[in-house]
Amino acid sequence: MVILFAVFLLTLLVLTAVAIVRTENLFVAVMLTGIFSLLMAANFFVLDAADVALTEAAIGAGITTVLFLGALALTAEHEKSVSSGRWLSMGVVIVTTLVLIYATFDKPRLGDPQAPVHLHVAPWYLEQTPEIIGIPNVVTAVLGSFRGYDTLGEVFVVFTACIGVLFILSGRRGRHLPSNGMASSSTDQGLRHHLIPRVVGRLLIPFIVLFGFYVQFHGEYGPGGGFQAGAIVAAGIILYALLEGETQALKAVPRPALMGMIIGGAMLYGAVGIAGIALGGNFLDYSVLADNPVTGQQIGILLIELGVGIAVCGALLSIFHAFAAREPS
Amino acid sequence: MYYIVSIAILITMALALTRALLGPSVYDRVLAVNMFGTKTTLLLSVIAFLYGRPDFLDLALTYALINFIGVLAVLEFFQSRSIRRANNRVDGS
Amino acid sequence: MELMELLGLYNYWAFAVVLMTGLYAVITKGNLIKKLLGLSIFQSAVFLLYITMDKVDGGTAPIIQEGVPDQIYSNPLPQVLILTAIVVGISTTALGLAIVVRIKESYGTIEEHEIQILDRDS
Amino acid sequence: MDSAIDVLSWILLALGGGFVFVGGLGALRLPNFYTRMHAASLTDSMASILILVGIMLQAGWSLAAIKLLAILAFLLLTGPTASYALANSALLSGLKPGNSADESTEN
Repeated sequence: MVILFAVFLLTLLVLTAVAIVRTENLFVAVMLTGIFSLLMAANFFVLDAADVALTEAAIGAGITTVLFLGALALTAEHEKSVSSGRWLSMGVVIVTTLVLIYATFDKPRLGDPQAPVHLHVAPWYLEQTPEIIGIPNVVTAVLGSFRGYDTLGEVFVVFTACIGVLFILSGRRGRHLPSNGMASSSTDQGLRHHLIPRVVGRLLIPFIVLFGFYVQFHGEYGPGGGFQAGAIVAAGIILYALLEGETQALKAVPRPALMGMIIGGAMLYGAVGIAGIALGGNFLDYSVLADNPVTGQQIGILLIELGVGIAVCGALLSIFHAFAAREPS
Repeated sequence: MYYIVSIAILITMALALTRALLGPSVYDRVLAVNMFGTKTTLLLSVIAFLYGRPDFLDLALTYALINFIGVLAVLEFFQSRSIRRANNRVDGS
Repeated sequence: MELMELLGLYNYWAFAVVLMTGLYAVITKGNLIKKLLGLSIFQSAVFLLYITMDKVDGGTAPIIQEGVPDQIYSNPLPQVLILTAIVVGISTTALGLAIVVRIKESYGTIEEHEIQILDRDS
Repeated sequence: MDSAIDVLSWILLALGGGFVFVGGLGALRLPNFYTRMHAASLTDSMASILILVGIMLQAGWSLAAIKLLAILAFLLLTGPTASYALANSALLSGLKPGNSADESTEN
């Protein structure tokens, strides 16, 4: 029965994707991307991936929309339709789709327990996690401990992307633009004149941040972890910036603090790895962090999840501020 | 019973998506996105119970908390756009 | 049973169509933001493929429940890969958007053919 | 006693499903933007109350019930706020409320 739900949701997903590509109004496309993300999260949840669904929810519900709208405000809202070589590419795309669909007939069907993916390391992870690490959430265990190198790499990709955005956008804006001090003061007031969103939003911000901390520290026992928590806390602070204006949000969390968060989070992760070497183990081997290897693993995962959370929160907020601080040409 | 509720929610999601695709104004689409968000929250809560894993309600809670940031961003977008247009008119005259 | 076999492949078909829809946007659309939207659709399709592979019949999310000894759990590995990829995806999309904003400031347009004309003229 | 609670929760869930569906129908079929928003936002709140209370009765006293209560509280706060924000931005950019069918175009 639930598989039929999944089929229905996937059909809606395909329709939404086609609509995003077809529409010429970019604002509409961004709104449809919101629906696309909701459908993806629901699909992930139906397919038993609660952690992934939580990540998609935390990122897709607020931050993606805010970033794309920020970019639209700085560029243009409509695309000009040019159709050069449209039929050729349509043909190529359709042929490739058919080839891909033909190839799926050799794939194991959805949920087949004998599929090759389920026979290699996955059973080992599921069996050994309670013994080696002793936490219920296997996804967090694999993310933090078994594949810690991988996650370290991903954190540094986020770090690098954030530095890239800051390099590109935080310089002085283009020379041919008149600097208009009045415009900046009148546009950067957020939604201060809208009483209802302001009251409700300010009421919700503490809950959002609190929920972020819950997701951060409950990640060993339920769906959650550093990536989701960082995104949720960042969403809460972005909400504050929307309500009170961007400068006000920078007073609450100033730029140096954001820089400190990005660097500190990534460094914390690396430092835990080096502490493993210093105590006589391998890089990112947490077993040596405490007398009992299981406790050591748990401490290690807690610390690196904290590092991930801080770094992701700082990176997403810096990216948001980089877009929000720029004046449209 | 959970199935019946889920089916009602799924059909309504399809209706909301139709509204989002038809338009005609951009606000209709924002409305559809907002509706879709509430429906997803409800669907996730129902499916969490359907699966017998109520600890997954965290997901619905996330959407309940941060889904309206998108709509506020839209309000902010339109507001600053209208202010900018007013400024441009003043500058141009 | 035949129908169930086919339904079991539906996820992969949806993946193929969504993937190619994203690719179509990337190769035909001249607007740079539209290209980035296409790219993120493409990316989401890949996420969908990975998450499809993690499902096991009768399984549940890989968070071990106490007191349920014979519970089957879905595969945690694809979930780990995609979980990090989603956050990396939004960061790289933001990087792309930043470049688009700078292009708009330097060229005054984000349409590919207009940029090419401007480049040729200069 | 248990069966009475069961029956009550099924009734609430069924009503909630009905409200969800009616709201979707209204959002699709009504003639202009403000009427559509009216249909969608009112039924959203009502259906959330009915469905979540229905599930809550099934969950009994547990952490899940408290989480459901939190979800309900946040939905009831954010839903009307989002509707307000949306109506406000529609009004700001000059979409006039009226009783005629939709005459507005993409802007």
